[in-house]
Amino acid sequence: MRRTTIIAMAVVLGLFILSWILRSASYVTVQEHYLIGGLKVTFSAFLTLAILSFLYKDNPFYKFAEHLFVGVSAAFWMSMGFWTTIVGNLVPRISQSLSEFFQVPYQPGSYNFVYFIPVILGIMLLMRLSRNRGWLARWPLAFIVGTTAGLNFVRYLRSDFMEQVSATFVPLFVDWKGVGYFISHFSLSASGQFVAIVANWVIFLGVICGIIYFFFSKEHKGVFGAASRVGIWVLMITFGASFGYTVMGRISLLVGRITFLFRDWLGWIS
Amino acid sequence: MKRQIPLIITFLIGTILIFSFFIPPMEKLEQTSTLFFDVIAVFAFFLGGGNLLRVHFNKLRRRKRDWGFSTVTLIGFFVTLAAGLFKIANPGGIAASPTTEGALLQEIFTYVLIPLQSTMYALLAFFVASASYRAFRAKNREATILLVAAFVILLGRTPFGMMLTGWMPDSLSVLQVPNLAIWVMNSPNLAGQRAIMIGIGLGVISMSLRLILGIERTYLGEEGA
Amino acid sequence: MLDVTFGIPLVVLSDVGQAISLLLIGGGLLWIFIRSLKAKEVDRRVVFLFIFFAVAAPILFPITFQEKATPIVKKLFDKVESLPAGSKVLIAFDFDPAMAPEVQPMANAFTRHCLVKGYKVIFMSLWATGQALLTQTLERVVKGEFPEKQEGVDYINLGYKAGNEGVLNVIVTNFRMMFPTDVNGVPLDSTAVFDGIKSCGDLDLIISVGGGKPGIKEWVLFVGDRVNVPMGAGVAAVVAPQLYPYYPKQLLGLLGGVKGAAEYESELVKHYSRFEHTDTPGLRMMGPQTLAHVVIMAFIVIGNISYFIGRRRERRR
Amino acid sequence: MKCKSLVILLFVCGFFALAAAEEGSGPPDSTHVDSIPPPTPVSMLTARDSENDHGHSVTLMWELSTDDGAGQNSVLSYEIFRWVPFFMDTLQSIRDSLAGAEGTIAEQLRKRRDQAIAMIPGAHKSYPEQGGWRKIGTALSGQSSYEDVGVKDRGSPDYMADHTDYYYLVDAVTADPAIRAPSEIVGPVQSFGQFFNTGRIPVFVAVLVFGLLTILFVTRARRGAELYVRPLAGIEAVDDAIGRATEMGKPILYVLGLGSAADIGTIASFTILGRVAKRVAEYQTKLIVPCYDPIVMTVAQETVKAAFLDAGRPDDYYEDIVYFVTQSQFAYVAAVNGTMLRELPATNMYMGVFFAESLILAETGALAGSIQIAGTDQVAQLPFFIVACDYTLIGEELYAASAYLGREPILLGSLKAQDYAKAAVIILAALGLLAASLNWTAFINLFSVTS
Repeated sequence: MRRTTIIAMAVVLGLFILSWILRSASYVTVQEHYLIGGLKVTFSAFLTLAILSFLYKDNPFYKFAEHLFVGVSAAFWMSMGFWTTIVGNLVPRISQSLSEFFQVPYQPGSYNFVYFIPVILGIMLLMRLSRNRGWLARWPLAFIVGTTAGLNFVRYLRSDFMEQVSATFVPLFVDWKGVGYFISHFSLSASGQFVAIVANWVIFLGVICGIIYFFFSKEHKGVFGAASRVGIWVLMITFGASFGYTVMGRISLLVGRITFLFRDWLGWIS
Repeated sequence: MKRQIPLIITFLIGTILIFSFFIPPMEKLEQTSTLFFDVIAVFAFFLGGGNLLRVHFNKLRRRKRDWGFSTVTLIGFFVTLAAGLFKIANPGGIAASPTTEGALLQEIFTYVLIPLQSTMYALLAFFVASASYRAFRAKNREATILLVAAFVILLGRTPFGMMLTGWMPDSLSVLQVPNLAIWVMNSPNLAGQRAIMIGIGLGVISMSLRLILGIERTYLGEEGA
Repeated sequence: MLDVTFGIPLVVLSDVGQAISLLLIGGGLLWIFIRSLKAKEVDRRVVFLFIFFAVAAPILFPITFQEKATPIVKKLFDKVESLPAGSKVLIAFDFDPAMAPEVQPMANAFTRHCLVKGYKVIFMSLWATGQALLTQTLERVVKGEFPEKQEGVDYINLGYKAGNEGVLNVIVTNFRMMFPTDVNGVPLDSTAVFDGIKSCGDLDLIISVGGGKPGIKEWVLFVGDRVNVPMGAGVAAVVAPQLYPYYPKQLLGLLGGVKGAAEYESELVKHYSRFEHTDTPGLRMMGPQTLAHVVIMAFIVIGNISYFIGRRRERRR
Repeated sequence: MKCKSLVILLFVCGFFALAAAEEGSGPPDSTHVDSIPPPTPVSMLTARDSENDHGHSVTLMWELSTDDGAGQNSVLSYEIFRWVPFFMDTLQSIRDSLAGAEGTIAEQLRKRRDQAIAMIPGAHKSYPEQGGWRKIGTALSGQSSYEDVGVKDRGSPDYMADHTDYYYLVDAVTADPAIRAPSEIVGPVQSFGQFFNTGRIPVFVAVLVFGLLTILFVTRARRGAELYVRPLAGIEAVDDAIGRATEMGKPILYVLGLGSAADIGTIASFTILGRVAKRVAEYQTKLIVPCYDPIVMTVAQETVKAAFLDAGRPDDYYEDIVYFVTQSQFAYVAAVNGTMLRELPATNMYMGVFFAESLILAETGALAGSIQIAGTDQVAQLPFFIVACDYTLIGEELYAASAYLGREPILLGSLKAQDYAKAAVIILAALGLLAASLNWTAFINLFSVTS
C-alpha cells in the first residue's frame, strides 16, 4: 500500500472514532451501554458512506463494505432459511422428537412421508460439492424446472396472454352519439370524447404494431416492416415514459438515506 | 441414464401440474410442490454457503489480489451464521423468532445489512441521473422518441410543467404537460407494456412446453460432465 | 438572476442556506452549460455531486417551490373557496398509517381550508385504522391551530363505523340511523353542526381522502352518483391513474400523491397569509424531488446541446 | 261463537289502544336510535354446491331485501346461518383433547375423531331436532351471494364434510342488530367435488391449440423444412464484442441475473452463455461469470465446461471462471460492481432475470468503459437497459436468441408456432375490437376465465 493511502485510511478511521465518541456522548438510553449505542449508529453511517464513496472511485472502504456485505448476507439468509423453512415447515411434518427439540407444534398426518422427498432431493443437490457424484444434483434441478415449467405454462397462458389480449378489446368510438355530436362537441380537453377515442386507437394500434415487431420468422419488409417500425416507436415511448416515471421513486430512496445521515447520525435536523 | 431420469422427472412433474390447474381434486399439489421447492431452496443456500467458503478460502490460500478482504467476508459470514443458528442473545430462546428485537441477528440486520442494502439501492438515484445525461441524446429517431417521452413525464412531475403550459384553456387541456404525462402513461405506455407482455407470455409458454417435452435441455449441462 | 437562469419564478428564499445551495446548484449548472457550448462532456462524478446537493440541500434547509395548481386540483380548491360560510362539508379519512405520509397532508390541508372559511366540518372514517389518524388531525390541526372552533358547533367527529360501503349505503339517506351519536356519545340532534342535515344529500361538499378499498371509488358509486352533492378526493399516487376517468363528471377534482398535496398546500398558502408558517409536508417532500428532477432535466438539455455542437464540428472537419 | 267475537273485539281494541299510546308518546327520545322498522327479508334464497372446486363448499344466492339500497334503505348487512347438530360439539371436544394429547392416547383419540367424522352426514339427518342455527358469516348490503367455504383438513374446527345435508337461512340486518328479518330456510343441500374446472375451459382450449401448433411445427422442422429467423442486433453484436475483448486483452463479464435455474429467462441465458463461452475459448479470452444462485452456478459451470470442450480447448477451462458470490440482491450487486471496476472488462453481458439492480450494474459498466449487451424478460427493467446499454434484447427476443443461436430445427419450429399464436392474437384483437364497439358481449365472454 502506498503511504498516501495509509494516511487517508488513518484519517478516516480517526474521524470515525471521533464520531463514535461524540455520538456516544449524546446517546441517552436505558437499555444498553452508551458506547454500544454510539458504535451502532456510527458504524451504520460509516457503511453508508463507504458504499457512497464508490461513486467517486473504487477504494478500500468500499471493498471492506462490499466484502462484509457478501459474508453477512449469505449467512443471514442461510439462518433465516433454516429457521423459517426447515424448522418452521419441514420439521413439524417429519419428526416428533425434532419438533419437541425446536419447540414447534408437531403436525402429524397420514401422508407425511412425502415430505422426505424434498429432503432427499436437497441432499442430492449438495452432492454438487463432490466431484464424482455431482450428476445427482440434476434430479432436484429437474424437479425444480418441471415444477416451474408446469406452473408457468398455465399461469402465463391465463394472465399474461389471455387476459392481456381480452384487455385490448376496447371500443374504438367511446360514447359515440353520431358525427354531428362529435363535431359540435369537439375539443382537446383532457376529459373530452376526442381524447378518449384517440387513446383507445393508440392502445389498439400500439399493441398490434408492438406484436408485429416481435415476429421472428418473417422478414420485416413492406407494410409489415412499416408496422414493425411503428411498433418499435411505441416501445420507445413506453421505455422513455417508464423511465421518467420511476425517477421520483428513486430520488425518495436517496432522501431516506440522507435523512438517516443528517438526523440519526449527525443530529443536524430533527 | 444420467440424463434420462432428470428428463422423465421434468416431464412427469410438469404434466401433473398442468393438469392440476384444471382438475380441482389435484389443487393441493400446487401448494405441496411449492413447499418442496422452498425446502430445496434452503439446501441451495447451504450449497451457496459451501461455495462461498471455497471461493474465499482459495483466495486466502493462493494470496490472490485483495485476499485480505476475504478475511472480512469470512469473519462476517461466521459471526452472522453463529448468531443466526444458535440464536445468540435472543431474549426468547429457541422458540422465538430468529429476528426478535434484541437478538444479535436482528442487531446485525438493523445496523449492518439495512444501511448496506438501502445505500446500494439509493445509488439508483445517482445512476438514474447519469444514465439520463449520457443516454437521452437525440441521436436517431428512436432515441429522440425515447428522450421526448421521458422529458414529458419528468416535466409533468415538477411544478414547472404547469407553469409553462398552465395558460392553455380547458378545451386544449390535454396539451398541458401534467395531463399529457398522464395520457402518455395511460395510452401508448400501456400499449407498449401489453405488447411486450403478450410476447413474453408466449415465449414463456413455448419454452415451458419445450422443457416439459424435453426438447430444451441446456439446463442439464452436457453429457459426462 | 436565478429566475432568469432556471425559470423558477417564485422561489422562497427564507434562509441563507437555501440561497447558498440554490446558487451552488444554479451557478454550477450554468458553468456546465457554458462548457457544453464548447462540446465538452461532463464527468459523471459531477452529475453525481449535483444530485447529492439537489437532494441534500432541501432536506437541510427546507426549500419549497410554489406549485402552480393543475386544473384538476385548482377546481377542487376553487370549489372549497367559493362555498358560502356555514356550508356543511364532510371529510372522510379512509386510509391507514402506511398511506398516511402521502395522503394525510391532503386531509390536513382540506381541514385547514374548510375551518378558515368558517364551514361546518363533519369528520368520519370507513377504516378502523383511520380513526387514530383522524384524532391526530383533530388534535394538531383543529385544536392546535383553531382553538376558537368548538366541537359540536363548528365541527364534529363521527369516528369509525364498521360496514364499509354498507355505511355509505345508509348515510346516503339517513345519517342518524348509522351514527346516532358522534364519537364521544353526544347525540347528533343536540349538535349545531347537524342542524338541518338528515342525509348526505343535505351536505354542500364531500371530500374523501384515501387510497384503498373502501375509498374514493365507493364514495362515488354509493353516494356521489346517487345524491347530487359535489365530491372531491385526495388519493395515493399509485391509484390516481385509475380514478382519472371520474374527473370531471363524478369528481370535481382530485389530488394525486405528494404532488397533489403540494399543489393544494401551495394554493392555500397563497390565499391565506395565516398559513405561511404552518408546516406543509407536501411542499417539503416536493423540495428534493423538484430540485433533483430539475437537475436531471438540465443535464439532459446540456447533454443534447454538447452532442449537437460536437456533431456539427465533426461534420465541418 | 259469542265468546269468540268477544275475544276478537278485545284484541282489536287492545291493538288500537297500543297504537294510540305509541302515537301519544311524542317525539322519540333523541338519545336513542330512530326506531328502525323491521326490513323485508331476502327472497328467492337458493343453495347449491359451489362449482369447479374440490368440494367442501356451498354457494348461497338470494334476491336483495327490498330495503337494501331502496325502500327504507335500512339493511346494512346479511348474516348467514347454517343448521349445526349438537354432535359437532362432541366432535370438537375430541379435537380439543387431541391437541394436547401425546403418544398412544393421541393415536386413540385420532381414531375416535375419524369415527366421529364418518358420522357427520348421519347427524345432519336429524334436522331439525338435536341441533341449532349457527352464524357462519356476513355479507355486506348490496351483495346477493355468499360462499360457505369449509376446510378439507379433518383436524380443523372448520372442517366441512361432503355429501352431508346442510340447511341455511339468511337474516337481513339493520344498524340495530336486534332488528332483523330472517329468510325462509333452504335445504337440504350437499357439497361435493368436481372433476373438471369448467370455468377454465378457455385456458384449456388455448393449451391444446398452442400445444398442437408447437408439435406440428417441430415435426415439420424435423423433416427438414427451411425456417427463416430475422437477425437480432443484440446477438449479432456478441461476436464483435468478443473480438474486441481479444484485441484489447481484457476479459468478458457475463451476468446471469437474479433468476433461479428454473426461470425461463435464466434458461435462455444458459444457451447464450454456451455460445459466448465457445467463442471465448476459441479466441482465448478471459471470461468471468459471477453467480447469484448456487444452482444456476452449477449449471453455468457445466455449460462453460462443455463449451470449452466443444471448442477443442478443454485444458483452458478452470473452476474459477464461474463462481458463486452471494444470494442477496444488493450484496451481489456490490460485489459485481467491484469486479467491474477492478477487472475493467471489455464487454459486459447481462442476460436473464433482473430487478432494481439492472441500472446499477449497467451504469457502473458504462463507468468502466465497457461495451454492454443486455437482455431481460422483466418488463419493468427494460427501460433501464435500453437507456444504459449498447444493445438490448427486449423480452421475447431473449428467448428467441437461444433458438436463433442454437439453430436447431426443433427450436426454430417452436419459434414459428409462437409467431402463429401472435398472428392469432392480432386477429382476435381486431375481432374483439369490433365486438366491443358493437357491444357483442358473447365474444368477449369467450375469453373470460371465471375461476
